[in-house]
Amino acid sequence: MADDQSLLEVEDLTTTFSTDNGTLTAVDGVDFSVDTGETVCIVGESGSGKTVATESVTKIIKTPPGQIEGTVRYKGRDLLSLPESELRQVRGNEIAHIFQNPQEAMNHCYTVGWQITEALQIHQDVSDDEARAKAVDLLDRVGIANASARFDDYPHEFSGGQKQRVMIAMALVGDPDLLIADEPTTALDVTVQAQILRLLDDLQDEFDMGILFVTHDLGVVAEIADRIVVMYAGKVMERGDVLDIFDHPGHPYTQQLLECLPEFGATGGGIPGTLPDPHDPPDGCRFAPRCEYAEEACRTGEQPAEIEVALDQHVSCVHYGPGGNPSIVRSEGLGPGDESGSVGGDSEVGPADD
Amino acid sequence: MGFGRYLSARVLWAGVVSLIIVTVTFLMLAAAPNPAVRQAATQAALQGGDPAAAAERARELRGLNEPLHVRYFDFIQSVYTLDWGWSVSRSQPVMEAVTQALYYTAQYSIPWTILTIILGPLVGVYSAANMYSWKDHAATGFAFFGYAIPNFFFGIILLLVFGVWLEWIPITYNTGVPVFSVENAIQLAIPVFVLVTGSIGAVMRVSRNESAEFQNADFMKTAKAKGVSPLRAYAYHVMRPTLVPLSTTLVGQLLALFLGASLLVEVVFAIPGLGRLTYEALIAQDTNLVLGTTLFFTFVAVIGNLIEDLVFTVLDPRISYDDR
Amino acid sequence: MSRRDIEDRDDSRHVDRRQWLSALGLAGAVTLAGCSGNGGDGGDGSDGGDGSDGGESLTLPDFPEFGVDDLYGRDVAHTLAERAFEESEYDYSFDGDTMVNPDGDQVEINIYHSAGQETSQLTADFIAQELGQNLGISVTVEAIDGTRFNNEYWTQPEPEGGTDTVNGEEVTWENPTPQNPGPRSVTSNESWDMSIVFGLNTYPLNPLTNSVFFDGANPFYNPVGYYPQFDAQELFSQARQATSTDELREAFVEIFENLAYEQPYITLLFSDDIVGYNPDLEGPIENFSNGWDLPAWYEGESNVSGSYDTVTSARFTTLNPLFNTENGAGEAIERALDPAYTFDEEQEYFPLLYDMSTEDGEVWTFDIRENLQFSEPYGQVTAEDFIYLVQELHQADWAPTAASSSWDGVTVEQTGEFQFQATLESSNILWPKTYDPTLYPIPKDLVQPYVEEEDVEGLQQDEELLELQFAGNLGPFELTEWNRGSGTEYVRNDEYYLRDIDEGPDLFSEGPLFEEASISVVQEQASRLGALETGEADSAAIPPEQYESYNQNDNVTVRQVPTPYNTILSVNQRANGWNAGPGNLFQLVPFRQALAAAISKQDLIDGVYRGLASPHFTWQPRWSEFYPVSDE
Amino acid sequence: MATEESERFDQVDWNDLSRSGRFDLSINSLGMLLTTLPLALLGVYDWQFTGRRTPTFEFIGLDRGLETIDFFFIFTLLLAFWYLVVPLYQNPRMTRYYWKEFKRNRPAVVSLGWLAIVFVGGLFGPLIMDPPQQELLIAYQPPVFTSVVDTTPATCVGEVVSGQCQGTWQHPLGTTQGGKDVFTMIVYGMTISMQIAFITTTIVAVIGVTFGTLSAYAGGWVDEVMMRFVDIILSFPTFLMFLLILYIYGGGLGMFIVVFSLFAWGGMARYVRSKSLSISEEEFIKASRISGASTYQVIRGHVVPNAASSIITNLTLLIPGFLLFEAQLAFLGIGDSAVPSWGQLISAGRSDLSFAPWIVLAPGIVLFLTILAFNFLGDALLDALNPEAEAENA
Repeated sequence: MADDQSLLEVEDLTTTFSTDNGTLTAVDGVDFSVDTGETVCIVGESGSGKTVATESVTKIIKTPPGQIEGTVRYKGRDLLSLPESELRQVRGNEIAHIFQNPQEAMNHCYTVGWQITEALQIHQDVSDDEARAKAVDLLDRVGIANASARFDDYPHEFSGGQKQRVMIAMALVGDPDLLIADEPTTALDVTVQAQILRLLDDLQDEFDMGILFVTHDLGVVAEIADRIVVMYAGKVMERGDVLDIFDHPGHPYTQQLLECLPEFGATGGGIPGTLPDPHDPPDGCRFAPRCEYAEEACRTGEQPAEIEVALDQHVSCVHYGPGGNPSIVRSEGLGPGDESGSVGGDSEVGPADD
Repeated sequence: MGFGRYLSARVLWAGVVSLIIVTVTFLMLAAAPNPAVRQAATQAALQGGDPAAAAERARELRGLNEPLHVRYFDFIQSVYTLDWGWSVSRSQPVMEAVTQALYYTAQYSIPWTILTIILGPLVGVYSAANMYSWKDHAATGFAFFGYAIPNFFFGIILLLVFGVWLEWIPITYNTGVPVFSVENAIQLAIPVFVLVTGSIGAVMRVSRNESAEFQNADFMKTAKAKGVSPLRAYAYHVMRPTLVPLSTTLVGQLLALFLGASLLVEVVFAIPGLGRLTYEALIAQDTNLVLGTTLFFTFVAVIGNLIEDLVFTVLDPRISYDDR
Repeated sequence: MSRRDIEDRDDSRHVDRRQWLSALGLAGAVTLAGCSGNGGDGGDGSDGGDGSDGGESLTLPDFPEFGVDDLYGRDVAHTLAERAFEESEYDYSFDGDTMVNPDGDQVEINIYHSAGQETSQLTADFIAQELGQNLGISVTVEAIDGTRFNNEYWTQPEPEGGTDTVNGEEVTWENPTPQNPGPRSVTSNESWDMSIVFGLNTYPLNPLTNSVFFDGANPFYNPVGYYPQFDAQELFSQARQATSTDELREAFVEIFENLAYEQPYITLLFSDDIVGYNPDLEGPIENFSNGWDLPAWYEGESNVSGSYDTVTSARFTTLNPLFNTENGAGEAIERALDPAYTFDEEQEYFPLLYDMSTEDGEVWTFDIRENLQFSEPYGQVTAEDFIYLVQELHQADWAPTAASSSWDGVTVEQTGEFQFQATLESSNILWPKTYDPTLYPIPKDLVQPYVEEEDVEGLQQDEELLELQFAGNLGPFELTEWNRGSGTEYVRNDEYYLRDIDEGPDLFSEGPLFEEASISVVQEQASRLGALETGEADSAAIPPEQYESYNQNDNVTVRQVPTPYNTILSVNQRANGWNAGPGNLFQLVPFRQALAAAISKQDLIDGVYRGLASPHFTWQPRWSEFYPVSDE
Repeated sequence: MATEESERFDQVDWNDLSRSGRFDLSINSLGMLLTTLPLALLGVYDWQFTGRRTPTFEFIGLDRGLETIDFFFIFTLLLAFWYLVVPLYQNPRMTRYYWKEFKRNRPAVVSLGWLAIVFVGGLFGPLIMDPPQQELLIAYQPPVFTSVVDTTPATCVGEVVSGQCQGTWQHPLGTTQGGKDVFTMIVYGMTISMQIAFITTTIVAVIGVTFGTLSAYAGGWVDEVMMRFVDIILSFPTFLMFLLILYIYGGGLGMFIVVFSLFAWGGMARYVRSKSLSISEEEFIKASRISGASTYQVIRGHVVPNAASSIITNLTLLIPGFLLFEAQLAFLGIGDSAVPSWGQLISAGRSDLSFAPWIVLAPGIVLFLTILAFNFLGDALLDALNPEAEAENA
């Protein structure tokens, strides 16, 4: 799937925030890429830095207190070094965002029509009528019935699922090439969730977009992802093809994440322990304090470098590195993965309806 | 329920409220002794007549011997026919006294209101946009200063400094200068400044806190992701929702200040406006004028509240007319 | 009618006869008659009694000067108070330094002062302190608004009248007044003990007027319920018989000695008016008649230029000359409409509109100038206008004009086109000095419609009267605007009749010497003083504590003008006074003397008035020619 | 993250607190009762047995009388102690949390310090300092370290250096036109300010909370009528009404407090009502209703505690308004000039501003600082009790 030139290439992305209690590193040297037409999922627990990572791409987090370093190459341009005014041309026009909570993400004082056409009118020289026509068309496409009448309704007059559809319309109005969707379905009812996912899938084909999808729900991942990036405490633990990783999760963290899925025989306990303090991350592997295979080597130095354990599957774990013994991890970790690997792999239905 | 019905319901209610307030005022004044009666008694005594009989005559003349409800209905009738009687302490019709005073009050309260309404939210949003920077602290400090310093205290000190020491402004208010003239602007500058510092603080604080909430709202992120420039984002996405909660407090606060602070400022700066008119009417026990000014302020307050309600309803699309 | 071009003072309130009409007591000082001679006060005030050591041996002189020298202090006060205790049927006594009532509790009474008036509050605090120290009385100081005090504590809107035994005689209150509603048992709405809210006029120019206060037990004005123990009625009627000033003076010595002895009100002091002027202003004098010759005043050079601007603290209620009772408004009226006569700096009668003459003090002839013109269409001022005014308005029952009481019992008749005569019920050689026979000229044709309808409200609300549009050439200035909130503005009256008269200063022929004039109402004292200092105003009153600093200020010339308005401590001798126990000690002469002896007049004057006042012992200021101690 | 936790702190602790108050007489109510009893007895004694002007404590030789207003003041202090201070002590965890949130706001900490000074000064100052005495001879003394032309004071207490009267420590803030010590008057003014602050807020809180919760729980047309009544109260041109009432019926401090409180509770009632409505929608209230708790118990146990923090904040922001109003009325000469409030001092000294500015400036600045402090404090409480806005942008 990977082309020579990815649509979006993120390298060594580091985002820090200065706070009263010192510097907080939310994203720490992350690499990933998204190709046209491809869906990449960033997964991880709450607070693992996935949202910050995606919002760093177009610099929509507040700077200061935030500070972003690294390279974000979009169609060959380094977004992070672009001046703000040019960056604004990219936002909404070429790269669009959808946020987690459609209720909050829309301004309650304006009609949905106004909010959809806003991006269009900023970026393109269109008349009110044209903008309206396009917005109504989009509303129709995302499945809002009686779109031309509802154009003038206010957000509070829509249901939650409808709002998210409106948000999608709002994102698509500028014909973006990359859609960044930050947990767009989390706040929604499961049946609605499935509809939205299907809608996104359809639209991706239609608009030929890359989608960077953030979620903590592996069921969703299984349903839509082409590739996934597993993040933990600001670091990438593992990334690669969704099937590969579901079949052979390399990193202990990935393994434990997958174990939480009912299909993998989850016991409901979740991963023991909590996320490390982002102000003062542990030495060595971030996951070491919670990792059952952690050794002395895991607790010193930096996060281990990524190792390509299989084709296009990168893992950041001491045990795969030089002098490490992958079998420590694999032997026990593979158990559930092996037995039910096909489930994860075939799954188009996923756990969406549990 | 449509807007029209909502509007008429609100107006009707405003009428009821003003009627109640007017009634309370009437009863309060009815309970107080009428100075005119006393005056008549003294007069009679001076001429060797019978003061008690003269007092009785005076009461009759003013209809004070009528039962309370008769007087009340007469009074209500005159209120709504705008025939507010003769002001004894100023020797002019009450209506004329009120209009005359309003002329002077308007000269400083219109610029004051406009400045407050425009500057308050602007500075508030600006302050919120630069939250915790020195700009924010300076603006907040200014707001608190203006809010906390008693208007009359500030007024007399500024008058001392700019009027007596520096002689930049005249000390006695000159009613003779044209409304739109440099002299008028100079003599009104300090009163307007004092009032604006007093009122802007509250407006600013509300708009700062509210807009702080909105500028961190998800929809601001949405806007940014859409490529909206920061200026446009503040102008459209922050200012607009800030106006909603602001509208609920703004009118009330301005009204409270209108009565309280303006009276003191008028006393300090010797402006013959409504505040002083009211105060002097009370001191002189000029019943008609007291009622007249009370009525006026009541109408202003009721209309202000009405406007507040309407503005709020118009500004916030989430409010439907039958909620309120 | 007023002749004093200053605003009313900030300190205590003064009630003058004219003001009773308004029954508001708010407007402050109103003027009365001129005074013949204010020199001759050389006495140094220390004359005191003999046995001054206190103790039972204390004897009081005929004219006791309480509150100074020997007649001040704890011992004197105690001695006098003990005399009162003996006279009282209740068992009051001293327990050490503390005065106790029959129950053995400390005597506690209250004193009211005018709210918001500094001098008044300071004085009240001082009195409380002195009475505490020298008599062991605990005094609570309370502030009250003047109008409220007048309405609830001082007057009774529906006087009841009644009878009482006074000095063994049955006395009947047949015509009770709000200010003297009846015998002591008739009381005001609220009970009170002591007050310095109101000061009163002492009428130094015409002390006969004092009969309204002290003419027996039931005079016109007696809110405190004072019963004289001397034969006041007899003494006053003797005084009325007098045909010369000397006879008058003699008759009054006894009255004023008695008043000094009995202390119906505890007399404290006369404060001077301190007035600051623009130093370029020529004209102001340090005399009670200050301002009588305003048309001859000028700024800098003696030609017509500039503007004469003054500031005042109180708004004008009305400028209708028929109904005005306020001093400040009187001044505003007189800028545009001369009163009939005035008193010059020698305090001699000076005719403006008419001259007055008499043979016997009973029949007075009024000669009207022949160059007086109303505005069109009212034509020349004639005797007919004045006769009509007196007979149809001042003497009419239906019209409560301000001058009604002045013309009670006076018969007027026209004796020529520009002459009329007035006959008094009894002779009064000081009649002009009462200001009673002064009249504002009002056109007959203007008021006639109202007279025919007996329309009081119409008369009060008439635009022409209110705005003085009829004034013609009768005043130095023409009123151009009366802004109810901010004051009056005038322009020079080029036709002013005074330019063509023979008497008075030469400059009258040019007068007035200002192009314009204005009176601005400024409530804040600080603002008034600021306006004076910066030259925005040409004159303003100065509080005593700032006398020194303005005296040294080059931008201001300060004048000290003596006044006849006193500061007194009124003690409530009615049934609702003295709330400290049974009986009412205030009714006892020795007790009032004790109070007077317990308050140091000099300390009060030095402390509160910065020495700019004189002590007050009887109902006359020292400069009055009727002051009982003359300097032979 | 931290946000959610802290919010839970808030609720859980208040619930614990209220639960103990629901089933038996809590230590707070017991304490309140025990301390109010002697006060009430003293009040009855004062009212019935001592003379109108006899000091209450004459029987133990103390020459200081208690006025009606003092009794109310002490009562409100007891209320504040048992229901504000003691609960903070009883819940150290919560107290620590609030304190941590609060002390991040430095101006607010300074403000609290200033208010503590005013409070302590107002409470104990009059007990240890003699009331300001008029001494006409020492009028217009300048404050310490300053000097004025020696013609200004009647006689100069300090040294006269080249025609300038120097201030002394005897009168650190100078004296008034009556020779009263400005510092002493300011301390006495603290008492007045504290009385106004505590009593009015108590009355406003009691009426507002009762009215608001009753309205919320009654619902239906009762609610409608009650809220319309609040509308009317809020529509009154309040300042004018004060003037009218105080003018017609005369105004002491007590009248001021009563009139003011009676017009000021409208906003509080509205606020409490909406708060009660939203709280009563919450699950735990529904649960306790189902489990048979009476309306009173629900209000007392859940609504009031949950709204308490916001109510306190609201009241804190109301106080400066009261103080300002008092000063304004004093300035107009409508208040009782025998009450030694700051406003009266400013009002009395305003004519002397040009040559004796300390008489106005000293109380003016103290008033300004106090109002400022209440505002800062209110703002900080707002932040401390509602940390969401703060935490999110960190």
